[in-house]
Amino acid sequence: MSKSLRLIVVLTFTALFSGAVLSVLNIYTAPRIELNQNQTLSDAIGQVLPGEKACDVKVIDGVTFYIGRDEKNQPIGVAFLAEGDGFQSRLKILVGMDMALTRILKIKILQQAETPGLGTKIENDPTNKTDAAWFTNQFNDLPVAKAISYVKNQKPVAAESQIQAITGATISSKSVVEIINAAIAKNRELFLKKVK
Amino acid sequence: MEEKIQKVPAGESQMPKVAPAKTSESPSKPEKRAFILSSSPHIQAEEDVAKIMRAVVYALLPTAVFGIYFFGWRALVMMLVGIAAAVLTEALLNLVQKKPQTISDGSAVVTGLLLVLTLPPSLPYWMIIVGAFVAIFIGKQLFGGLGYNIFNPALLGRAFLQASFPIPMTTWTMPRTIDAITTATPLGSFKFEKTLTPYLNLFMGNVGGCVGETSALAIIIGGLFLLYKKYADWRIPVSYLTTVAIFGSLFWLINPAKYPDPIFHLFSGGLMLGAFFMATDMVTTPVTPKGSWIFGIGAGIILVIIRLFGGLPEGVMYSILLMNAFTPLINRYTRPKFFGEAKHV
Amino acid sequence: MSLKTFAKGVHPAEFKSLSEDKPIEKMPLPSEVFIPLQQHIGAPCTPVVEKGQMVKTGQVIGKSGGFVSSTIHATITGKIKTIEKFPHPLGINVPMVNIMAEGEEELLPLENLPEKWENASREEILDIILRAGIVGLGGAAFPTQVKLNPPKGKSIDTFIVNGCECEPFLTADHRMMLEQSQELLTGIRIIMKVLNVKRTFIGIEANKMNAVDTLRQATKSFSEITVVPLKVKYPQGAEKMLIDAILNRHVPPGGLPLDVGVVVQNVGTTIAIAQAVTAGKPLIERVVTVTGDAINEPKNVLVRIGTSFQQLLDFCGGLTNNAAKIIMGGPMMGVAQSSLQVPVIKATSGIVCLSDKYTQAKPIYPCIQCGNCVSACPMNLLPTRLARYAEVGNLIMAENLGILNCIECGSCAFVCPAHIPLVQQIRLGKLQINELKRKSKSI
Amino acid sequence: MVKAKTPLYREFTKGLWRENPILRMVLGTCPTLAVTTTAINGISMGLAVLFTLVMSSLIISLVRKQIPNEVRIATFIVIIATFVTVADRTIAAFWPAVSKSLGPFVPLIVVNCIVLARQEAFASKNPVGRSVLDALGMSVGFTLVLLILASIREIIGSGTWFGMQIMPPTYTSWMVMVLPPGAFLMLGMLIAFSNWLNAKLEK
Repeated sequence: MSKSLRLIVVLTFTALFSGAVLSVLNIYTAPRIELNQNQTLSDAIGQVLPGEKACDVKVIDGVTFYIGRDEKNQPIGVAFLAEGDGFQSRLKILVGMDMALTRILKIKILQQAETPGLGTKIENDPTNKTDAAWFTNQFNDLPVAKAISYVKNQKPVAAESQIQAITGATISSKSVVEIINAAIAKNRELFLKKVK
Repeated sequence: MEEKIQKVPAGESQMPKVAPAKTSESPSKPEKRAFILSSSPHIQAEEDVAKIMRAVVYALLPTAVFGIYFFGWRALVMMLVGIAAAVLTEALLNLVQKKPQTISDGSAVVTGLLLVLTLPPSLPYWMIIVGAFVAIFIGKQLFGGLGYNIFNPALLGRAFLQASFPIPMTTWTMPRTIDAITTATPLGSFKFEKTLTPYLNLFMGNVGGCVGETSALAIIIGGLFLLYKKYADWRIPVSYLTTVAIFGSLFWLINPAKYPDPIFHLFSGGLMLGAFFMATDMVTTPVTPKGSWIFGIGAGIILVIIRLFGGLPEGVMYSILLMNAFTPLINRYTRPKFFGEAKHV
Repeated sequence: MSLKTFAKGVHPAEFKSLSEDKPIEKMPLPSEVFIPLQQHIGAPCTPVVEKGQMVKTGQVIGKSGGFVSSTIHATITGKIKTIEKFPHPLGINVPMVNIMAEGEEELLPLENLPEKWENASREEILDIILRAGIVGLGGAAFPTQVKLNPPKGKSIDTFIVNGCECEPFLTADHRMMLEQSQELLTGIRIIMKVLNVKRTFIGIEANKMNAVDTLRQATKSFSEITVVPLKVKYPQGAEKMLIDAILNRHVPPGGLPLDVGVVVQNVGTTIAIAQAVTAGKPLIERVVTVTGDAINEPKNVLVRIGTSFQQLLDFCGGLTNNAAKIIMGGPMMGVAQSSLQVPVIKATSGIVCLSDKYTQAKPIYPCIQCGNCVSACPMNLLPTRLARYAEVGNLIMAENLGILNCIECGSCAFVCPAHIPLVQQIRLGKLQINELKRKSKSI
Repeated sequence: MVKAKTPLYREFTKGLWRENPILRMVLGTCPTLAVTTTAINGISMGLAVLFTLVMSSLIISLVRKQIPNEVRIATFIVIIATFVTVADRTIAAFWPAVSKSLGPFVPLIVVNCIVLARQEAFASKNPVGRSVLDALGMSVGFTLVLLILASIREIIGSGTWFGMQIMPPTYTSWMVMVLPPGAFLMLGMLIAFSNWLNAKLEK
């Protein structure tokens, strides 16, 4: 066997071996991975739209809206993804709102890599023993007729669309508020015009 | 010339040594005395590292007194804790490494005091001890001790605390309040709430902030004393503050609503303390005059960028630490031209 | 009007009041002298006398050993006891002629002097200077006839008399300017003739304003001679600094004053030239400032070369009990002595006796990068870096940073708050580099 | 070529201490620094490397005589990449939470120098048994250091260990430990400590 032929043969076999292993792997793992991802999303939608049993997906001008329906198939709210830059990472927030987009039902942080122990409190605050998700919970049933604002060192007034910023993570808190405000402002018009 | 050198072999004569009196070749009534041999020069200016360190402590006294006035006796205890922790750490490390004791040079006292002056007045004592330990251990002794460290030890200790305990490190109390009402620093309230603090308060120090950073007046008094004694290079505070003022007003002129004015820049936060006491730390700043200008200008630009565009309200610490890292490079590229190198006839 | 000066430098306390008002005293002849056969930079002299021989003052005992060399004379009348190695104030033992005083003191003047120096040729005068054994008396001891004879192609336009005496304590030049202004003037005129220059500056630090006035008076009728008071700053008397201060010319690194068209001579040297050329007096004696806080009677003394320090100090009342350090030269660049048996040589500008008050060992700290040395170095070097590189043996970096430009003035070590022996470390580095260069040349 | 005289158990133990990839050879510092914020991350990463390294060493040692010198690196990389992908996809399929927190660092095992270095330096020159033992030793050594580093960082930085609260509730977390500077600091300290210990042991 000539030298170059041998090189080709060996590399081919290696590639074939690799391809075979990966094909088999894919058969077993791909469905599960897809399932995991869908599960994550549908779990999240279920969380931000309490009482959701089924969900329609509507794409309007490139924005995906998830319209949740209850067991009577009545629409109970709409969820969409709000995305933007946080303090040091990209934030992806799923926002659940009523159908008129005047009130937030619930929000959920899908992705963040903020400063561990500080910015990460937007998702999970282990120092708060009673409610680790106190930050996102502030958005529960928050009226958003006007833009959300944040306050520091004082009690927020929910009726005034205020929330409390996290001490030491003002930028992350501010980012969440701004991302949500921007997404609502943009989507409200889009959604109300096209859907109703 | 050569003979001169052979007389005092270098290395041996670090310390003046006593030479034996010559006897054999004495032609007439030999003087039976031993004289000290050492290399020239035989007289020295009355300067001393320990003396410089003492002067820095004296220069910090007004700032410390204002700190105690505004933040109460707790501030004094904090200073004592910080100094004690820094000195003890150095003594202990020397002991463990079996090195000669170096605490008498006074640099640990300066580091401990400076560290506390940059800390919030409500910080727990044990965190001060941690900060002082890190400042001395990682900031200084790991590099080989005084003179070999790259970064300002006090700032390094503070950076460690800031990274470790971000919440206590950003919790401020109102000056002259008994039960520590939390407040925001002028920079913080500008950055997050867009409110300005009255200039007089900024200047006197009657605002929220670190123990020794609030009163521009006290710092300037001490700083001028240091400059007068020539224990700080005047070029650094001048270039640092001027750059901040110019660069800051540039943005202010572009958009006065969004960016603060230069006076606010100058007198808020830790800039004064940083400019007079941190950026002038001899060990970690350039030795050449041109280098000092570059250091100050660089730190000023970094500071304004952090304050206006960064996530943090304050950037003095990082602006100086970053420039510390550049100091060896600056030294290398700002070597003065040899006498006669540039200009001949 | 602000006084002329150079950039950087230091300002040590002056201590000149100890002796500046003391007129020059002539010391009685010593009972014996030790005359080193090398007292100048360059080739040593070859002895032309023998043990046991009788010599008269001014008799040549050592002949020039090369182009860069000088002449050595007997400085007292007497009998040569021995020619052996004895301790020299610059260290190591060197061959010396030991003369015991004997018989009537008698001075042999130089021969073949011109009737009037104004009519003598340049070569004649240079020859007299060589035969008179005149070398730079400021401390460098460079043979003067060589310095006054620049190589072809170098044009000299200015002569500068160095009357700065910037070293603390020393006052010999100061006294000479006051007391021997006429001889100084004659010396200047002789040198101007030799160099064929049209202008002369006399640079004097402003702490000697009486000397400035005296010399201004003396040179009133010579428009080409200007007396320039200079700012009191060390090392104002270093040639390169002096030229910078007066003419604003910078001698290039590795260069000599003649590269910028200047010749500098010390006050004492200029006077010695006048005495040799007009009176035939060889260089057998010089003015030495004996001063310091550890000598009982600080004085300016005219003393024969070869007199031992011991005899000279005894003439000045002897040392106090707390004397701790004896320095030949000034305290900034002088050399500490271990013994008082060493003789006064042509380069001995002063003997500074310091008490233990000045010699307490100061703690040496690590360098804190304060930059004081950088602000002090008149040669614009980075002394702390040079010393560090020399210490760790990184000679390449040391040379790149210009270690060879160092004039060892001591300004850096003077201001160093960490008391690092900068000059010593730099000197060692220079020595090693020169050693390497010599080796690579010889291969 | 083959160090026949070395006892078999030595092939395993050398990776634990004497030739420990992190402490003594300072290899693979990228995942070491990046993922050791929690003990669970550290050990997951270690196990992923263990799987990749052992499998790659096994295969490469088996076919070592067939691989021509000219394409050996390419072959190694393909084989390593295969097993890295297997590990990555498996974690993604069965432990999505771990997969999320390890982020891109599992796929990056491909370029982890420890894995490639063992193939080049050992598996391609030694019989299967020794190669697998070597791979096991190296990856166990790697995992152990990761676990130690991650445990220290998690305990000091978050007050927890494998997610369990182990510090008293009053404990203030040292945030710096879970940040990159803390990683550098602790790794430096660990290496310094191991050097010190090594010097002591050798005496």
